[in-house]
Amino acid sequence: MNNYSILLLSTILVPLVIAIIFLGFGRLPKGVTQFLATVGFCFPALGALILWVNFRPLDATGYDYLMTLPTGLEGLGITLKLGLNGISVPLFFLAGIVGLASGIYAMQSGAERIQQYLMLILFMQAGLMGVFASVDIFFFYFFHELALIPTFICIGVWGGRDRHSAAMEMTIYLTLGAMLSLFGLLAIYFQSGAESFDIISLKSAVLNSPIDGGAQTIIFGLLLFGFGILVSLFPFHSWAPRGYAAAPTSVAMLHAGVLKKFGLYGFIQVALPLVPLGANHWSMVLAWLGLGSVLIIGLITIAQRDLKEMVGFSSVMHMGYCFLGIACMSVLGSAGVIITMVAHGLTVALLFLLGHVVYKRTETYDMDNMGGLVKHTPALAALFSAAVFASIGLPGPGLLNFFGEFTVFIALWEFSRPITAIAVLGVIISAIYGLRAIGHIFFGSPSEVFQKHLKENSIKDISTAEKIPVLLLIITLFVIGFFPRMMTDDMNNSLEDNFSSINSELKQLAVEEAPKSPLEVTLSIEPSAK
Amino acid sequence: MVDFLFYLFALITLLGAGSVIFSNNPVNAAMLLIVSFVGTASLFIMLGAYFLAAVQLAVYAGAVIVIFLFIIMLLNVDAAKKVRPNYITVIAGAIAGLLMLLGVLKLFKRGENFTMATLSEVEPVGATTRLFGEELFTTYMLPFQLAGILLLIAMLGVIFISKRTATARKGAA
Amino acid sequence: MNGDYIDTNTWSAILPEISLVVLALSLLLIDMFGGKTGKDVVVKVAVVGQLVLLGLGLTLLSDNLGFLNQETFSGMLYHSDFGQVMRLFFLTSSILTAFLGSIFLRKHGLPRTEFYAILLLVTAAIMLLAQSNHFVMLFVALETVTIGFYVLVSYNRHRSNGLEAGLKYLIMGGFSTAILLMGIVLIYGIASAPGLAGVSGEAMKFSDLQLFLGLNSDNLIVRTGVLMVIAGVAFKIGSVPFQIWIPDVYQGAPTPVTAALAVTSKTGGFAILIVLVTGPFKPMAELLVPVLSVMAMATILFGNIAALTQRNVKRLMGLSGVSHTGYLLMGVVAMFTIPAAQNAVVFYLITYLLASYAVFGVMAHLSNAGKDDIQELSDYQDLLNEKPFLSGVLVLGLGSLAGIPPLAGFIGKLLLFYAAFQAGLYSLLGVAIVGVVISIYYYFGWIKEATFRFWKIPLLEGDETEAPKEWPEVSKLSKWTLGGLALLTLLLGLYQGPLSSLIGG
Amino acid sequence: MDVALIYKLFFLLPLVTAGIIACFLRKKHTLAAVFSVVSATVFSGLGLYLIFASERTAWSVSWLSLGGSECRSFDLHFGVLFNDLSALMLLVLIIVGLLVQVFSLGYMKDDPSKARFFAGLSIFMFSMLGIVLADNLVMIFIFWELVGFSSYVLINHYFDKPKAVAASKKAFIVNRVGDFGFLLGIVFVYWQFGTFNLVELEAKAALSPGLLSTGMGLLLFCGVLGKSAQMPLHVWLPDAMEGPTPISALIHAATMVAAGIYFTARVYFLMTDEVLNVVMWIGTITALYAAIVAFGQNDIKKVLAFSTLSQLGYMVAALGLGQYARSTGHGVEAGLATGAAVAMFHLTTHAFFKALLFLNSGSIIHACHHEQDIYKMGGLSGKMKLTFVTFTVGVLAIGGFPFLSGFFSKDSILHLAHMAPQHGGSSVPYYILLGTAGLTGLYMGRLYVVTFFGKARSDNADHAKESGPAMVIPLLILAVLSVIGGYTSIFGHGFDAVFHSIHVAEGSFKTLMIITGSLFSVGGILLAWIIWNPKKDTDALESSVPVLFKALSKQLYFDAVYDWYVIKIQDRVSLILSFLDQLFISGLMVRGTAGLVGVFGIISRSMHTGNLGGYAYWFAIGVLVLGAIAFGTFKF
Amino acid sequence: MTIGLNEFLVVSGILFTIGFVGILVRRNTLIIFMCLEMMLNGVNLALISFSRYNGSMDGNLLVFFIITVAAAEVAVGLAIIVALFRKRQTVYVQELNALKN
Repeated sequence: MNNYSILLLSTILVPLVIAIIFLGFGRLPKGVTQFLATVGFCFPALGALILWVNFRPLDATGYDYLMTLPTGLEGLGITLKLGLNGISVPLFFLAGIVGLASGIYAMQSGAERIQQYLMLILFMQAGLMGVFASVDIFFFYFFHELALIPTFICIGVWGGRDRHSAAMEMTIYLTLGAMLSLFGLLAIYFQSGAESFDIISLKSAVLNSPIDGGAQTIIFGLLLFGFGILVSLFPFHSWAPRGYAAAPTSVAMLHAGVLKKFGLYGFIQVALPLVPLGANHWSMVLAWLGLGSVLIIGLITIAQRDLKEMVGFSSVMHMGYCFLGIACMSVLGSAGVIITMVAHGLTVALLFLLGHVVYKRTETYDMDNMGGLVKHTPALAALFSAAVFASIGLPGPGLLNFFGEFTVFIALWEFSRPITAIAVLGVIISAIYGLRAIGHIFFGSPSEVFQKHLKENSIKDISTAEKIPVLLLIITLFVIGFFPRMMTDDMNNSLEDNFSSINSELKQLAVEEAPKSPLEVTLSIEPSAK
Repeated sequence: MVDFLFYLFALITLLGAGSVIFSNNPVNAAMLLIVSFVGTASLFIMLGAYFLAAVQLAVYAGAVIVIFLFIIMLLNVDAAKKVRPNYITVIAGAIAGLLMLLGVLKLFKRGENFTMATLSEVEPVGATTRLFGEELFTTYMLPFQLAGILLLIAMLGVIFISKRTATARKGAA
Repeated sequence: MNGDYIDTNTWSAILPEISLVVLALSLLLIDMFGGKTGKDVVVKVAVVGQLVLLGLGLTLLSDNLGFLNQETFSGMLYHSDFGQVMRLFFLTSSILTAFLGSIFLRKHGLPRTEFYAILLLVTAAIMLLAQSNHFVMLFVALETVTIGFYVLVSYNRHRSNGLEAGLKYLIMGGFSTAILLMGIVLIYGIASAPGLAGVSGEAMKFSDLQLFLGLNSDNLIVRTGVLMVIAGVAFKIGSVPFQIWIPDVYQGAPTPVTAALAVTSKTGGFAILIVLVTGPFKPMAELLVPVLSVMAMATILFGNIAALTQRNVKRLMGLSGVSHTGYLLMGVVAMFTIPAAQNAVVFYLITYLLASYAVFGVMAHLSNAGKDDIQELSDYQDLLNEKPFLSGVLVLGLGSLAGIPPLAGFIGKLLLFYAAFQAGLYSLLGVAIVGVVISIYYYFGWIKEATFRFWKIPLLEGDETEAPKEWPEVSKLSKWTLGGLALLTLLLGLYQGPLSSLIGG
Repeated sequence: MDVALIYKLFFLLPLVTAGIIACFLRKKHTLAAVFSVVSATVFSGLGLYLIFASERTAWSVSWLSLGGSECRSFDLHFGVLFNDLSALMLLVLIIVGLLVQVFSLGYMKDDPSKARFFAGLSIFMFSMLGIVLADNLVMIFIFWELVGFSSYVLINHYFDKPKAVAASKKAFIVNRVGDFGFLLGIVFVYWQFGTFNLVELEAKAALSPGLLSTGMGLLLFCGVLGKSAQMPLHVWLPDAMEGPTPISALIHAATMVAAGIYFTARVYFLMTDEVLNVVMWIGTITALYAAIVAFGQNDIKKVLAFSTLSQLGYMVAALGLGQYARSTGHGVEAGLATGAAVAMFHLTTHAFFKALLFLNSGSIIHACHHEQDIYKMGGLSGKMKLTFVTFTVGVLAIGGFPFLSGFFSKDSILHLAHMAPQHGGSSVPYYILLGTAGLTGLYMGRLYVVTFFGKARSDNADHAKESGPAMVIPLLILAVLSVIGGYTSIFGHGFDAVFHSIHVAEGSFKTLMIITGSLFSVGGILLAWIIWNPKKDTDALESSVPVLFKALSKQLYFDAVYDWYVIKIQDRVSLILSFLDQLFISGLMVRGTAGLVGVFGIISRSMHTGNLGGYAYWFAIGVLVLGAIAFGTFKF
Repeated sequence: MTIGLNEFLVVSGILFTIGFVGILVRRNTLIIFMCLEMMLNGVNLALISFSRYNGSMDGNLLVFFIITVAAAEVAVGLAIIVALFRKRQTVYVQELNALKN
């Protein structure tokens, strides 16, 4: 526990404390609010950056900055144990940077009761930092909830169209998911027979005596549906587009960009290493559901006319790639998933942000009522197109997205060739709806509704204040895209550690039982070059 | 002889009780209840609980039923008012009662659970008033005191609730 | 009475109860002779006196003057740790009830003295109940509490609703009392029957009963008796199928009494239940575990589903309280296999107390003397605009009841689920998930009513402006008390250190 | 001079240029244009240095590395493989690129958003450079996508023209369709060979040919279908003519569309004979189809576009025909495979004369105030002397007039086709290609005659005058190149690996070719003069056989089919799916469950009747049930 | 001389049952009350017979307490009934259902 650990802790505490200040003290003067909020948003981002730069895992656990704080629950094996490993570092940074962007944007959004709004977003921010910083899987869940509750309230209070029902549906749906995953995590703890909830000891416990197969199947099933709901896996996705369509921009950015990644992160960091046999048993289901997300949701996205809903659906679709990557149960697959998570986090935040910037110009999200906007807002058009091209995985703006998807495809080929073939179709689908969106919004001739709107008020190009968060995200995306190794190397090491144990357990299974799940077969297919 | 007395008292008790639930007129019901209570009291005497029998007569047949009658008069609930018994209710109640009865009979049938001894064979263990009192003031001191508190609460409550106006409030005593 | 009897009855062991009774009597005296001023100081005396007692209880009563883990009054009482915790619990809840009363009674122009006197007496009785070690004691204490509540429920005698509630509670209570007594009789009769293994002279004393029931746990009469007793208790805690009275009585009763019913009376029931299942009924596990499990499932589902369509807040609290009974029952079931589960139940009860009194406090503030004191959810619209403090307290309280982190209720549920996991009650857990998810709907519905309106945007559906209604003044005292409750709810969620000893940390 | 440094500079220069223009020079148009041209010049200088003065090298840095012990490692490098083949392609790129930039100075003089245009050009140069130099498949794919992106941007230049917007979108999506296969192919290659690097791949492929498979080759070729606009993915190229003419010259004639050919040549060792067979047929058919459809076009650029298609068909056919040349001793060991070499040869010459033709058409369009219909032109021969001359050269070159560049390259392709039967191939391609050569002469003649002769058919054409030097000089240079481009010796020995594999036709075949060539080119023009008499104001074909003409002008209804698919199939499917999603998932699954619970809620609500009598029954039932349990009637 | 414990118990059980049924079927609160008392009587009878036959004192004492409690209960109950009658002019349960959904 060194100074960096303190820094790690304070990245969580600073926003939390400031949020509590906002909560406790009545109405603060505007200047103070702005200043405190700025601190609250900048500190985690900078801290995350510093922690990433200095990340040097020394011991065998692969974790750095480990620190442990007591809670009242030691008796139950729950301690607040913080730390970062190669998998969580990039996501931790993602949380920081997206939080900063959405925070900046929230500060300039003229929302009523801005102080309470910022308070809630700061709570989210603290929770998000905590999710990826916590080694203890109980707090991993706890911080997620801490970030989730403000989401509901923000949507309900500051949201847009039919926010009440949307918030309600999202709340209930996600609570179900959260409960299921909580039970899964508890079950892991009890089955593993470890002394505490922190993942390091859980891993070692499982390494010594794996959880028995049947239990693993049940546990992974719980996690699959729990996390699946939280990540809007295909049949459980209906909350996502509605919720995002109703959510205020900053909240949509934070949730779709970062918070949603909780489930996938849980799969990779917790589920795969601890219950590999269960994952093995469910992998085909996972793969087909992921395929459903990619293909069916992709086609549905084409039909969307509402910009926000389109972005929401598209994010569901990209989650599909992640599920496919997880289903592969290989280092490559998981690596691809993490890269995609980071890339998609930045991109979708960007899209929601720019979508709202567009909305401020057009005062509608209906893409049929736009058109020809580029004449008035060339810079906005350029940035928006960049974001869209990034999200459809065009190398260049979306180099990182491309690497992610490509790695997933590579891993997927080993898992199942037909699935790969179908999954790659997503490349075309996303291009179709992406270009459609750009065309409807910026090019062509404005619709008559929009023409009236144009007559009434003059439209300005994207302002500098709006540019700051956008550029923040875009530049991050570019830099990580062009130098991916700065995140992939540490990540790769951690994944290798996880999978060395996983594969040994799977091999064990392969000799013990006759192959019953399709993965057995694909596992036995070694690349013919070897 | 004793058998005859037992069956007699039992018959009185049960008939009284049974006819209570069939009588439409509350006043008759109260009267029949007294009959049933007297029957019970006499069974108490057979069982040698003389003190309790006395209490039973005093408290129930004396106090309680009198209050009942008093209230009935006070409210003069018209006996004429025939409430049509809801047949479904009656049937359901009858079935429930039947099941209960079967249960009770099964429960209390002769068996190894109970002594086969007859009334004369077992000595009445100090159901005498003195022993009763001693027990009450030694072993059962605390419940006894608590019962006092209970009565205090009841008194406070009754006075408070049945006071006519909230304005003219006097002390509870 | 002769001196040699006094020795067996060591009165100092029940000092708190005695002092409560004394306090109650002195209240009556003050009211009698104090004249006009007396009536006003009654409240203060009651609350302050109890606070002093609480202070004492926390300090010198920790080992109950050396009577801890001892039987007193020739086996009528047994002073366990649990009993001590329960004493403090009931004292706290009674203080909070008194506080609510001070708000409510003034609002409705009701006399105070009787309320506080009865409240204190009931508290004393229920404290004894939690420590009773003998069926006679249990019965008398229970009846004292129950009759006290009959009076309190119908305390608002100007309203026919209150009286009707009182009547319903009374008849149902009498019914359940009779059933409970039948159970006691059966147990007593069989336990004192000569010719059976392990019969004892004191067939109603728990410690002896445990031995006896252990020996003939499959005896028909024993089984019936035990289940009848459970039925009697189930009425107190409001578990299916003995929960049906709850909404009506809660709705009719004055708000402070509703709170006391929801917390004090229910906890009293659980206190008995815990004493019984840890004591005499422990050997009956293979009979009770399935029964209680099924009751718990039914209770969770019924409570949540019935609360779903509820618009009247008191009925809503009542039915949601039923669901909480279900969760607690789950913990009780777990206690058969894992004694540590008792800590989870106690902790849950504490969080439930904090959250419920926070919510009821807000309700007491909002209860208006007009319109028969009926509160609908719609009465909470714009609360956040008008009374941000109250709405904050309400949100925290409801959030805790719904079990949302980082509030105490979440930790409470977590501990219960944890215990259930250890006990392997997976089906119960499944039902519990469903219950929690359903409960989110109505709790958030309430929060929605209270908060979501606070930024009116034109395109919101149905924003017709209703007549501005008068909003209550929130006194400093209320601010401190409710604020304290809310804060505790939050802190207990974040850090359980002070209670970690209690919850087996 | 350190090669790695040059490579870095080489990649950075256009990128930085584009960045600077995009960020700082968005408003200062002329400055942007000049800046871009200057940097292009420097770029070309570096390029020429690399091509002629430095030795062929490979250079790479690790880019992304995953896997390792637990699964086969996945190493991606950012690297350069600079051999004769890429040198030749690079030469074409920088020559045409520079000339087009210069030309654009004049052509885009009065364009409102010149800066964006030049930024786009720089981006394109960068991405094309990537394709040319990349040393592994993934990198090729990345830049492959990037050229698609820049072509999207540049086609979209006149974004207030709906057709331009539609065209750019179509181009991008159709290319994506091709890339779908390409991507799969790359993944396939990875799992077969365990590497992306071209050198390692070639070694492994030579070592164990068993790893090659038809599927892999075909998947990779899908990318070529898209990028080089072969049937059936050719539909985007004609529409792409909506972009500015210099773009059509550079991207959609000379370089980008040829990238497919270059790529196939680059990975020729992965192509099995079965694959090459398919390739051959696709090329042949595309060549014929485009040549026929060209007769139905009145838009000068469309005609040129289809001729481009047709020529690309030739190149692809050449690649395919390479399967028969393998056995002739001029195979792999002599450098590039014959088919690939021939295709590259034609690519080079075609780049020159097609760029020339496009730039000519550009100068004509510019002169006629953006009039593109050849039947609104006419009689330009007098007004635009230089353009007329250079255009003539271009027409002759493409027609294969003896001893012009087109002659040699087309000659060698036809020779391959001619030889095919001797190695067990079919002779059909040869005749098709030969016929296509004839058609080429004819439709080019039509274009030539109708555009330059007769009288001006519109006052736009009437007022046309010769363009400025910025436009004319590039024309002249290109004219010269298209004359001498066929003599490989003038390139020096830098490209031996390519050119030595071409055995130019000898003996009787040569004389035959001289005859046919001159016949086709000159005869074509004369025949065109007879058929499409420049005096007439309407197209002869149109007036005589309108049905046929309509079919041709509609490109034999390929577009119609695609539109039908998009509107009738794809959109409807997506609509239906989203409806089902609403109905079943968010409707039945989510709302349904909620509704069900709500129903239970109402039921349980109705149980609280407020009637004590009713409530008592709950107790009764409870007691009886518990009793029954005690009696053992119920078991759990 | 054959009266054993069971006879008494059966009588008490029947008494209890009659009260039980009465509560279920009767609609008059006063009579319901009487039925409650009847059930308690049944319990009392059972207790006394148990303590006689089993020779233990506790039953008798419990009976004493039960009677006390019953009296208090009746007092409170009747008070409530009276007060309620003043408001509603009825003692019939089906008319006392203001509190419901």
